[in-house]
Amino acid sequence: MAHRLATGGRRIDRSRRLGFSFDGQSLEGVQGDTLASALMANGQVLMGRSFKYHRPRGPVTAGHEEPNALVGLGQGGRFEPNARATTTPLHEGLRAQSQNRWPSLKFDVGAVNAKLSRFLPAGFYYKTFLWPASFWHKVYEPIIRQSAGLGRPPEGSDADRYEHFYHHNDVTIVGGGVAGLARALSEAQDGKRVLLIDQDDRWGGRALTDGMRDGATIDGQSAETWVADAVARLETMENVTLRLNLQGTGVYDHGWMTAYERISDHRPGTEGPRHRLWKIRTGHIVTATGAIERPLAFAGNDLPGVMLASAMRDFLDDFGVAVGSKVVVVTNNDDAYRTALALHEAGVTVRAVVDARTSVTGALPGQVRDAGIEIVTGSGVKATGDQVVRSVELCAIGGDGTSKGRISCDAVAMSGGWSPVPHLWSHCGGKLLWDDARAFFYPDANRPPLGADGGAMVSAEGAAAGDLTLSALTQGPEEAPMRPVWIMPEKAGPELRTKMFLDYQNDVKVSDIQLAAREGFISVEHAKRYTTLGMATDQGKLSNINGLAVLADARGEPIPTVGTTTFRPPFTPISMGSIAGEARGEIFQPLRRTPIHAWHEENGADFEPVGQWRRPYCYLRPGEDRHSAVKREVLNVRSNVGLLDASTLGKIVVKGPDAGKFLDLVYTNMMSTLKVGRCRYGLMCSENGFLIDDGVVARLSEDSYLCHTTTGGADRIHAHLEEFLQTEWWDLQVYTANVTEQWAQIAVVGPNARKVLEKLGGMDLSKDALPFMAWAEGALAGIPARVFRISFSGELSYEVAVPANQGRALWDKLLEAGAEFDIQPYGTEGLHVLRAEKGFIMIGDESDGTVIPQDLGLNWAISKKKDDFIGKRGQERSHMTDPDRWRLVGLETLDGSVLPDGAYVVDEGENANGQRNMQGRVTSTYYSPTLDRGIAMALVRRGPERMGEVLEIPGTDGRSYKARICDPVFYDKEGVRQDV
Amino acid sequence: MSDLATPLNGRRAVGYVTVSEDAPRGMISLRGDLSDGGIAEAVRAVTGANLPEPLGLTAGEAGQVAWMSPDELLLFVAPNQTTDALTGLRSRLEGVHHLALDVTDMRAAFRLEGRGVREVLAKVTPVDMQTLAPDTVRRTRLAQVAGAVWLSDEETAHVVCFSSVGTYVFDVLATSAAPGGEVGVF
Amino acid sequence: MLRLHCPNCGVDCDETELSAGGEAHLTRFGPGSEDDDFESYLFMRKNPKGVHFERWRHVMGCGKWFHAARNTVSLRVYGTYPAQVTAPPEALLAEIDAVEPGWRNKEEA
Amino acid sequence: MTRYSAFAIAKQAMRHHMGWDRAWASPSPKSHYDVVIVGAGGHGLATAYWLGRKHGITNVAVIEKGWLGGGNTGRNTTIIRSNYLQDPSAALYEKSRSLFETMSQDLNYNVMFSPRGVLMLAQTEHEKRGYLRTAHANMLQGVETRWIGPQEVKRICPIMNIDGPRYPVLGGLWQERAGTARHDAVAWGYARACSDMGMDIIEQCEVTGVTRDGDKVTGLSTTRGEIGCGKLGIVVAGHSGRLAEMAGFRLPVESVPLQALVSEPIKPCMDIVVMANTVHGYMSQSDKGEMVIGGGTDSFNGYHQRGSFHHIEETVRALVETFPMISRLKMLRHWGGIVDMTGDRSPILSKTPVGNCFINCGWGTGGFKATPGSGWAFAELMAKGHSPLTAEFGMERFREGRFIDESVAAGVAH
Ligand SMILES: Cc1cc2nc3c(=O)[nH]c(=O)nc-3n(C[C@H](O)[C@H](O)[C@H](O)COP(=O)(O)OP(=O)(O)OC[C@H]3O[C@@H](n4cnc5c(N)ncnc54)[C@H](O)[C@@H]3O)c2cc1C
Ligand SMILES: NC(=O)c1ccc[n+]([C@@H]2O[C@H](COP(=O)([O-])OP(=O)(O)OC[C@H]3O[C@@H](n4cnc5c(N)ncnc54)[C@H](O)[C@@H]3O)[C@@H](O)[C@H]2O)c1
Ligand SMILES: Cc1cc2nc3c(=O)[nH]c(=O)nc-3n(C[C@H](O)[C@H](O)[C@H](O)COP(=O)(O)O)c2cc1C
Ligand SMILES: [Zn+2]
Repeated sequence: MAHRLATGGRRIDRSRRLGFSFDGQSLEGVQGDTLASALMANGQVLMGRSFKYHRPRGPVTAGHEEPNALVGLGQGGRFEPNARATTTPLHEGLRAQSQNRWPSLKFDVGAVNAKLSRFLPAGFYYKTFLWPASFWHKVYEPIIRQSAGLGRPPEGSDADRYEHFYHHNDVTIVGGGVAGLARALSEAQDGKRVLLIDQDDRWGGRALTDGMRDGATIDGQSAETWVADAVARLETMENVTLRLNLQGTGVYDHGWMTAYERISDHRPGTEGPRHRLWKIRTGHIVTATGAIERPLAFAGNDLPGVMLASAMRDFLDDFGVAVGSKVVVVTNNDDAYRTALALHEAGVTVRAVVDARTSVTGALPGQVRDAGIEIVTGSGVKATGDQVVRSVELCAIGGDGTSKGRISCDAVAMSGGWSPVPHLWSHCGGKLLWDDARAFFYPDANRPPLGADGGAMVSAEGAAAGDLTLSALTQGPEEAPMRPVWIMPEKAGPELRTKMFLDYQNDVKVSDIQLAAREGFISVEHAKRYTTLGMATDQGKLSNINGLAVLADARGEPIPTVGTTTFRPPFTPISMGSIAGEARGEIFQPLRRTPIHAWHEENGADFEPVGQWRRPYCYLRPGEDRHSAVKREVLNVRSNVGLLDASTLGKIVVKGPDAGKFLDLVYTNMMSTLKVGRCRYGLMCSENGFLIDDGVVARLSEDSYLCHTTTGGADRIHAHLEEFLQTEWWDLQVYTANVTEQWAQIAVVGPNARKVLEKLGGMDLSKDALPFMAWAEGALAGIPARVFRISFSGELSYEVAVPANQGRALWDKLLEAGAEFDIQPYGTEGLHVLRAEKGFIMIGDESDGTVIPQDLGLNWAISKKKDDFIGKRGQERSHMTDPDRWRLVGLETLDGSVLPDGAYVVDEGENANGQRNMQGRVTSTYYSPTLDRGIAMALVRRGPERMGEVLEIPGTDGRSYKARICDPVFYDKEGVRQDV
Repeated sequence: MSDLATPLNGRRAVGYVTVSEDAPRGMISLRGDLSDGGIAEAVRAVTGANLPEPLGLTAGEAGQVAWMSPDELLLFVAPNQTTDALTGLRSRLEGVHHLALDVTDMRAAFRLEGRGVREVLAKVTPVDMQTLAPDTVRRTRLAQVAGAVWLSDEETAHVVCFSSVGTYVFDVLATSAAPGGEVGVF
Repeated sequence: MLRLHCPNCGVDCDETELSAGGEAHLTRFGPGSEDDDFESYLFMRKNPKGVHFERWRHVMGCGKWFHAARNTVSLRVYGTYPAQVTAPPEALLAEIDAVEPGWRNKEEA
Repeated sequence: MTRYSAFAIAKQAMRHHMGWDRAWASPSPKSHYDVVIVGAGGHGLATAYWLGRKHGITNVAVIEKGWLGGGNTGRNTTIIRSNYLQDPSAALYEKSRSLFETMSQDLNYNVMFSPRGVLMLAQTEHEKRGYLRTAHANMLQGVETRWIGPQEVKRICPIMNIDGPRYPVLGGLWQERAGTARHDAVAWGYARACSDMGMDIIEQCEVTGVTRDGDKVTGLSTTRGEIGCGKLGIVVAGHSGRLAEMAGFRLPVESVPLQALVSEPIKPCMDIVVMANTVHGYMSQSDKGEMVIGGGTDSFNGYHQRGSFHHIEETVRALVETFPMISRLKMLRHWGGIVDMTGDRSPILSKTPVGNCFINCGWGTGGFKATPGSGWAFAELMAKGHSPLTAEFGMERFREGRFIDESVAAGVAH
């Protein structure tokens, strides 16, 4: 039974006791424990259930590669599913729950799947649940989904915060074992800016457990001394940054890396972020990430208590925890003998070391023999038990599993040899080589991932490079060659093979891989996807090589021919929160505010997002809904005066001797002929001919213009102008500047507009001094201003631009001056209704990226005189000149009702694909408060030629609407109101 | 005075670095051929500062000049001097192809103070904040928006962005500077 | 996550400070041009698996456009150069010849 | 071929599953086929399948440079829907969606088509108007969709935060009979059915050249030798530009990596597919329990199946905002695929300037859902020389300026 020993435990402080709970049961551990070590110290080896068969599982590793010991941690806004107990530091009050079981970890109904496993081989679901067709989604799928999945989903919002951190350096070394430390020293001595990181909370890696045991030395020093010394030296160097608890998670192109820092998981609720995602831009990456031990594939190898040999000695050395009291060690190499020795020294009974090799002669086995521990050679095992391993049966390694005797035990330490950790090396395409003798893939130094300059971007060091024992640095006991063992015993029959687990979490067994191969899923990628090998949360860190070897054997080909699957980031799973970083809540995205934003907020604005701006849709008064507010706002503009915050409209200054020439190229109309002091409405198209923006251009001076764009257009159009200036017509002498935010712009609109402005005083705004489509500069109420007489509502209208920081002051003054005229602000919806009543088009409504100005009856704004403008050639193509194009008209319903948004005009019959023929669509539809009925604009096939025709427009509401084609200008057709 | 209004009314947040809206400054954007001696002369006349090298920031008795791009400078002058400076520039550059505009109101400016200024900025910009030399101006990305950053000394940094996203940038910086977030590597 | 050197301001830009502008050195065809040429200007791209000349804008920095020669498979960057040219500089082409012998033939095929 | 059924499994269970056949044969190439399809992705295989099933053409080879289904078919987020705006697209995708409904039975292979419903979220007024437009168009196109309000959104997807704060949910376009399928199984099921009809599926065989006699295609050079063909269908997604170049014509496509990611598996918490275009992200939960999340494309040409991390970041940020609970889930893996984008982002199913050579490409970020329909229609085009479903998808449309632009109503593809 697992227990804490009376002494030992390099990482723990026995004097500091920590209370925690597991599945509601209160337990105690000590400072320095992981959840896994603390549970085992309490005798709890069973920690979870596997994915498919719900088999009982305990930890098989002591680290980041753990596939089994996954738990739910914390509660409420701090709950996290699928946390690895082996890397979860224990803290006071920690609450953990086991997963994927019901009703309890010990008695799980889902475990019936294990009993039925014979009927549930790899990919069984592709072959069944076929009839009746509807049953898949309604019956089978829900059952499968419920039984699959692991942890419980978190609920609600995350209580923690996250952040990012950019780091730049010359060399980033991932892994602070002896190899990483040594490389850091040499790089630092070369004067490089070095970042050395390790996912663990201490430096030294495996050398501290393994190196200390057999008296190995590094540079003549003990491992502990060497590590302490190296760290001390690095700490004094200015050009070195050392970070623990920081995991290298992904290697990306051009020397970019992510690293994952867990800051407060072990002290939840404290100030500061939970995780920090590092974004590292580095000159070179060194992976010194060590090696991972491989399990052995014997029947029953997934029973709780069966564990990697290195993990077992880690629990012993680091935490003073023995996984069992009677242990059998099963191995094919010398390293596992260290575990036997460690256990023996700690007073744990080692019942035997079972070694697959027929002759065992090395130094470490010698020490084991000397300790009086039996070594059974040329043998393998099969483990039996229920919720914990109870015994092993011995068999000949080359045989079919016939029992040679039984040894009772409560833990099994297994070692199938070690594999370098190649993940980071491989993320960006680093290639691997196969080493037959040591049976592992290791980085091929001649085919590294390449950086931006074509040079090697990553190198591997130490065990990660395949130099498991750091031969150049360390002097330790000679180790005899291992014997690759992929199936134990080698001639095991089907009965045994269905109990040999490769992928623990996903329950992929030797038999599954063999089945996949039999069915033709012989590509390693097919085998992976067919069996789910390596697709669990450990991403095959333990299972992949063993799985490959079984597949290679089934194909009768060497392992390197089969190859590996693709390594992808992250190295271990990282929180979504850390990826999103600080971007949540208020700062999820920039929210752009006009200078008058605060007023809107305080005065009932019902906002709508427009790009990253928020514009008032309307202003709700007590008791009003949107509809009545919009109606009030519109009527007030038509009869009194309204106020619109138009600050978001784009404003681009274009200046230079060639400014006119340039604008003639980017607008469809002629701008060079515009007079100083005057304004002109202009259209811009893409090279495809499609309308992309519109707005009023004011000529500021002989050589400068101010171009207004739509709200969404400001940045886009500025970029469009700069692109052509810089990359196509760079000989033109023109400068542009996007001054959108320099100006607050307020539209004062309605019959009383002039009266209100005149009250402010400072400028002559009479019809003669400032006629329609003119602009003037001056000061209003003492605020410097530009006043444009332009109108998007058909009313007498002034747009007043003032420096942004004085925008709010102007707004306040206008409200004050306008009070006697019942001045009211209006929102974007009112704006839309007002312009629709006048038949003015709206970019994004009448245009949608496929519409050319000609479709909208805007030919008057397309110069015939110009040789060229952007879009002219595009508009000459056959489809653009097709007389059958849908063109803009007005629609009035016969009964005055409002047409539904987005509705289509149907035509007779169906097309070749059985779809109802269409002949047009509604582009804008509103209730017009001014006319008290529905009005709409539409694009209709040959529309303008069909005035008066009645069309049929079916709604999704089941009604069919009838509407007559009419002029799109519904109100004040002569345009007298705006020109007063 | 109303023309000294700033987009955030002087907001301030105290964390392990203090983030505050900078005192008002006049800002002028000047575009032109920087190799044309006339520009350098005009700039010197209104600010007292020499033309900066690429990415540089120079100072004179009447203002500072930041290099923005090969054909663009940003001039900082006292807030009540903007109009004069602009007039000065324009008259001196009469006949020279250029563009000079008052851009004071379209920018928000922040000051970061404390030992961790480099680190706080390193949370929001991909610029190498560890090595950025004082008076080097980097136009870059600040979290999700564009902006410019520079250090005037080891414990003072400056950030300029568009005024519509001033609140956003302030909040991002304040969050980055919040206690408990110390990284401690620079 | 690319890093490209902006020849306009001298900064080594992070990809997130840039915006991509597609294939470089296209010839603009305007009114009066052949359908073929116009179609080709707007739509037909080399889209090579290998050496690619392309346009970038240092949008979060100096705002200027520039050109880059980049490999679309290895992402290797051979160099960047100003936007105001209609063909890559000869020196750069020679450099590419040195590391990717024969790439021009592929280009013409 | 052994038919698959629960009974067959039970029978095999007694024999330790030793008696299963290969799902598809792995022959060496013959010297000539009536039709050769290049690319054993879903579309290539579906084309071969319908050539046999519907047009009786079975002397067919499907040539694949890697392992079948290993292109975008094997790396997509499996969203299947047909609520497209434009008539030609709606027709093609709806045909496809309806074929998914019976695919498992047709192929005797459970592709796990799960009509769990796809919701396209509207978070701005503009987006809402776009979806209302689509709803009207769909009604006339015979595609069942409807607009639903925020409360119903919350009811069918409780983990969603509909109250913003930034982009409150205004409702969404709901297609109840849309959903997901097991992407790999689609390829495997077709491969098995094609193999069963006697077609040759030749993996690990890269096409390196196209042989022509005058302006007609006559065969292919491959890494496994020369192969002659009567007709050639190019169905290679991100590699279409390369193949077109070999055949001697140009294509209006660019190849860019598109990314996706999955979380660790959790118990069922989301029964529908949600696409949130304003914030740029989409998510569903697989039968195994991972949250399957689609990201954005790089904005520059690339043939590396990775993509840039900041697109992952942007997507995750958006989804954490929309589904706050995923913040404490962990990302398990992310990857990329090379998608082929056309000038209007709609596919090309077309004859080419080269005789006997047909091209099916340009599916960009959203062609998995089209797999069966694309195969159906392309087979018809190849067999008969025309198909009503492909009529509008010819490559000449770019020259004419006749776009099939799906982005106009709202948002992205997938
Ligand atoms: C991340 C991602 C998410 C996506 N999400 C969705 C989604 O949710 N819904 C949706 O509908 N669509 C989605 N898509 C798009 C969808 O995956 C593709 O449109 C679809 O799979 C394309 O199928 P295909 O058969 O045309 O291409 P592929 O599956 O890519 O097949 C093409 C095949 O051609 C082979 N080939 C290439 N060159 C050669 C050669 N020279 N010789 C021989 N063989 C060659 C390739 O190896 C490949 O196997 C997504 C794509 C990606 C990358
Ligand atoms: N005898 C054997 O067969 C055998 C096998 C394996 C290891 N060893 C011993 O292991 C040591 C090898 O030294 P080494 O330095 O190469 O490896 P190591 O295992 O000692 O160190 C690797 C370090 O990298 C860290 N790491 C791994 N992945 C990481 C990531 N993604 N991000 C951050 N940190 C990460 C680990 O926490 C560890 O500290 C030697 O002492 C050797 O004797 C021996
Ligand atoms: C819908 C879907 C679900 C996936 N689920 C998993 C998963 O649970 N575990 C996993 O490791 N990978 C999963 N993947 C990713 C694949 O492992 C793989 O990354 C992807 O198919 C691309 O292939 P590549 O990484 O080999 O290039 C999934 C992929 C898709 C398309
Ligand atoms: Zn630059």
